[in-house]
Amino acid sequence: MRSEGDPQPRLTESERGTPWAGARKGILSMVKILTLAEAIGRFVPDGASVVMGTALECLVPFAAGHEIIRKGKRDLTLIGPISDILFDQLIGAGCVRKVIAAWVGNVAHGSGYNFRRALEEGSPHPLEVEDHSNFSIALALEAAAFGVPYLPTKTLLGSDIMTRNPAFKVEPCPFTGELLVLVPALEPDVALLQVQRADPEGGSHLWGPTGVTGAAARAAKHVVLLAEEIVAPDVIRSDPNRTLVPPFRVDAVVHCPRGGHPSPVQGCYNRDHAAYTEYHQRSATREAFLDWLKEWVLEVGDHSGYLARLGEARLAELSVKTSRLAAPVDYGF
Amino acid sequence: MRSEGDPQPRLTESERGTPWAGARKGILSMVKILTLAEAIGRFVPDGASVVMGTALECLVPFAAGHEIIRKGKRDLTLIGPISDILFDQLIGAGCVRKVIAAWVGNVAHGSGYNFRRALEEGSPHPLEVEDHSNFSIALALEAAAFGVPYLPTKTLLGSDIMTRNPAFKVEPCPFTGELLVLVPALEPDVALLQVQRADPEGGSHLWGPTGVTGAAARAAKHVVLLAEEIVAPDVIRSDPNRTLVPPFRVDAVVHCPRGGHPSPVQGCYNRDHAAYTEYHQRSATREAFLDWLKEWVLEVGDHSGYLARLGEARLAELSVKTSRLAAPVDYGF
Amino acid sequence: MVSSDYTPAELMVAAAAREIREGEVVFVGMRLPLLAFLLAKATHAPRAVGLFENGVLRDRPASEFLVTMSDGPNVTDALWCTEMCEIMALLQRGSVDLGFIGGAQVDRFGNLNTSYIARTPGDLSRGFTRLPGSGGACDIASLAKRHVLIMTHERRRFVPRVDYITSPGYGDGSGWRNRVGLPRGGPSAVITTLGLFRFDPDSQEIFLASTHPGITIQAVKTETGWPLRVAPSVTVTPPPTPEDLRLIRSYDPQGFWTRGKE
Amino acid sequence: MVSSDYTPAELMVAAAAREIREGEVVFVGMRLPLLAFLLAKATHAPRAVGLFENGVLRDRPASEFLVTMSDGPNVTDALWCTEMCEIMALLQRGSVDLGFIGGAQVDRFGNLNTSYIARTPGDLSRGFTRLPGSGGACDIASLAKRHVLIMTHERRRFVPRVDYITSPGYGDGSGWRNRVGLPRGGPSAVITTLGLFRFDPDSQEIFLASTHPGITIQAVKTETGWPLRVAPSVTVTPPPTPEDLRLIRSYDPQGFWTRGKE
Repeated sequence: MRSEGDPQPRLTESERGTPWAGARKGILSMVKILTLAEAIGRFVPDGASVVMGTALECLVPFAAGHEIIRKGKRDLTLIGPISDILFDQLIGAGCVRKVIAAWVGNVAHGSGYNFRRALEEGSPHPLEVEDHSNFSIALALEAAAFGVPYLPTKTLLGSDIMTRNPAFKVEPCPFTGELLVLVPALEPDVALLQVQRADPEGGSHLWGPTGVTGAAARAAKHVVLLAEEIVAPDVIRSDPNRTLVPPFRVDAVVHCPRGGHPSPVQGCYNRDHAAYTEYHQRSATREAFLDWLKEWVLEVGDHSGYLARLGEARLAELSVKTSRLAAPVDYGF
Repeated sequence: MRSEGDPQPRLTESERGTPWAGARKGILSMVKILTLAEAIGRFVPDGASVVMGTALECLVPFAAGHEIIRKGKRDLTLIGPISDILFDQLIGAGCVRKVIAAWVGNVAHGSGYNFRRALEEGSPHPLEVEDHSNFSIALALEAAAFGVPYLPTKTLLGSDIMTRNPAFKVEPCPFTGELLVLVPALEPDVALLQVQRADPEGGSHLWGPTGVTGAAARAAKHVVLLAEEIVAPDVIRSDPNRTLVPPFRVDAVVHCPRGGHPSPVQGCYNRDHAAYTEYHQRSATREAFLDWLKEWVLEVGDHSGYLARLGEARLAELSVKTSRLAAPVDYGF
Repeated sequence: MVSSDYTPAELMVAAAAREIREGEVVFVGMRLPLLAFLLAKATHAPRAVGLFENGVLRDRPASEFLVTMSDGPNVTDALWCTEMCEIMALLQRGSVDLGFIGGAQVDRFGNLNTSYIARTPGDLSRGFTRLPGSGGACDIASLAKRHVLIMTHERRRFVPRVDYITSPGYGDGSGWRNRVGLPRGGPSAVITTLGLFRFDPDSQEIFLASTHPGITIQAVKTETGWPLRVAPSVTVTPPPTPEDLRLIRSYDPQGFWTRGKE
Repeated sequence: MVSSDYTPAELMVAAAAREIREGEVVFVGMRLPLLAFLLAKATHAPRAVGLFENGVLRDRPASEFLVTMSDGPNVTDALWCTEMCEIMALLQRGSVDLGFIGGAQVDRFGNLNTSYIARTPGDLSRGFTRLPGSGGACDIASLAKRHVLIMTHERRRFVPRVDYITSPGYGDGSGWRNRVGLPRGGPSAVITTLGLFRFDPDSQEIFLASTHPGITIQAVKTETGWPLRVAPSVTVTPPPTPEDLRLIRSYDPQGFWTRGKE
């Protein structure tokens, strides 16, 4: 069996509240359900490299990031393409030693102020950064997913992203002589991935733009799924072309409804634009940020406290208002 | 606009029999529907390199292959992983100059007799072969799809597939020093791809095992889709995660129900095992093969003649008997 | 509202839309480029299709206003929804005609900086302001057949040499892209708050092609940090038509991006 | 039917099933390996999962008999259905514990030939019989943590040196795999119609570990084209149990693969 984590079957607290009763009945061979606190505690040790925010502006695992902050994790390396404000929050909370990313900020509003303070002033402490483009970070993860030490590309040539990042090499192609950038593989310790639905054995469906989610899931040593809904394995098996990653590569499944808030999750809820605007305003100074952090991460205690603070009216307002079902697909024979 | 084929909107004969009426109403901006004969005539010139049989044993575009034979195409290069009997038929019919593949034969029964006769005896004429493994042919197509001259891999090392194919290079990794095989990109002139459903503008859904279909569709200069069913574009758009290839990369859509027979198409029809057994027996000698070819390819005239020769009872027997619908997916917001 | 009553952003959207040709595959960003793409689709380029780096391909406007490319309405009715790598593969294999990128700092050869602005020009070692970074901009600038820059025109942003090349233009001029190994492309236009600029085919240096209505050549030169070259016959950028404005405002009804209501 | 009433193929399936350990990720072929996988799942390895190179991952038997891995029943209720490249990526990154391959010709270091059989042994230039080729066999032999060969045992198939290495075993012996750059793996067993073979950990040469019931060591040597090494204490391959046979026959009810009814 693979060495990268093999949780024993167990039923935990979080698994009671799930809509699918089969998980409680012990009829599954390999139940991987953990609470959010258990999953972060087990798979995000201090110093870990963590890939998150893989689907770009949607399905950002904010609940998981906030739990990392509450657990006081330190010296993390964050990996992701653009990370819309989540990386900024973790940097401001002092959890991060290094960022490997193509873009760090607030997509609707520009700057990530904590990211800037860390790099420009070393506040709350200095931050290492390895700059990528979106394509090169995708290739770095794909290389790890494919089990090769690098992948070649023609992006980045002539840019300072390439010249100032010693991780890249430029080599002439042995076939054509043309110059190629070789992007070395990046194997995160853990991928934290928000998905629409998962089963207790690690099967999962994700839809909408996927960004680098597939690559991250296949590249990481450990995979933790944060699912809006826990469903029976037969739901996932009914559409195996939509399965995100082989269940045997998944270490933990967390039932985490609204775990992506304020980012959108297709078919579940929309983007809470106001939350990004509020964060933009309340992170402009260190003091304001600490106040925001206290209110929205530390004081709420856990994800259910966060949802309670948002309030039912706001959550209801964000819920999807239209239903657009995919055309039927028949796997019969 | 891209140079690789840009058919003008046109409505053709084949487009009348389609179940979706919108294609006739001229409400689409870019109708790409052609008859099978038109598509093969236009996109498979003598000497072309053709990738087909990309989903391995299912969705093999036999109807397209038989039309190539009837049109008397010559000097083709066939590209594909295993090609279950289709390549053997084209070789026996004298259409093929070269095969680039990992396996050529009859999956259920072993040898491809025409392939053997061509290589062992030069009958009906000599055949060039470039041996691959399944992984290396997939990587060659992926390299072309990704627009890079090669992709690195650790398969093939030490094998004669590698040592006897001058297309491959072995180089030490510039990062780790480990030996890597560099698989050069292979860009077919045209991909002939059987799919469950397509719309007149080139949108398509394929499900079940896909093999190298995605890579082939993204790698080839031209893409011809052979669809069991023509549907309205909104059917395809209702589930964009399932779309095989961007419509702007598709040159022609052919309404070709049962075009995969005798191979299976998930949700449409099952494998006609008897046809493979019959072919195995009737291709053991050159004479028997020519007799088979006459009966099943030349005399039938076209695909509808082929289906008529199969007969309704046999077609009905092969139809799917069970319905296994994918769990609903909501793209609402 | 008469047609002269438009904002600089609306003029820029109209100018950007004219850069899109019928049937092209366009790598679309958010903000002004998205509006330009929608305007072009609704006017002279109905068959253009738009790619987003998150994995979305569209040929219809979203049914609601978008703040990010991953908002729900951008996914519903998409032509394709896939991994970023497949979108980038199209770019790398040369299937993308045009991309739009914006930036904080540009130089005379169209190199763009969205990463680090030096406190002391040209010397990042003495402190910098950190911007968000490339995202997909470097990939578009490296791999699209051509790309268009959209910029606020200020002297501090138009510098002789950017402090950091996030997205390569023409480097240090003629032959540079080929020399560093880029397979194709380069900027074909820069659209700013003051004018529209193109690149000299020989030197690959930026030059002023048209000034926006009411802007003098001298005003443009004043806001440019090097001796700006000017076309022999500088024209005036055509303003948006009433129909253009009607369409732009239908796509950005709150003026979030075009009327400073962000 | 008593338990001694089994075919050689059924014995081979039972022996192959014992090579699968609980929870392993197995690259499954069709024919005997598929039956072995299903037998292991139903007995000692219920959590094993099976990968097929067409893109399918399963952990349950298909509800009907399969002739090919792409037959409809193999897809319904699969855990994953994807591109071949993603399956091969799992193999390359070291996530696959075990694969099975069959072949026409094997040599003393477990190299396998399924491509070209020379008319004059060792000299392909003087004519050959062409076999179908590698398919995914070379990839499994190159990249799985270990693999098992399944063969008909005849002297013409068991040769000192294969005419063509389709799927690498241990090359010319100790250290070869590492030298040519293979990342891991190698054959852990050869299961033939006559016996079960393993590889010496030092020389990496094949040796006879057990003979099938009723087969003598001499009979095995006679059908082997080099001086075969034999374990100090050769055992007898355990025959399939009645339960094994019941299960095998439920998976291959017509005896298509196990009772010569093809």
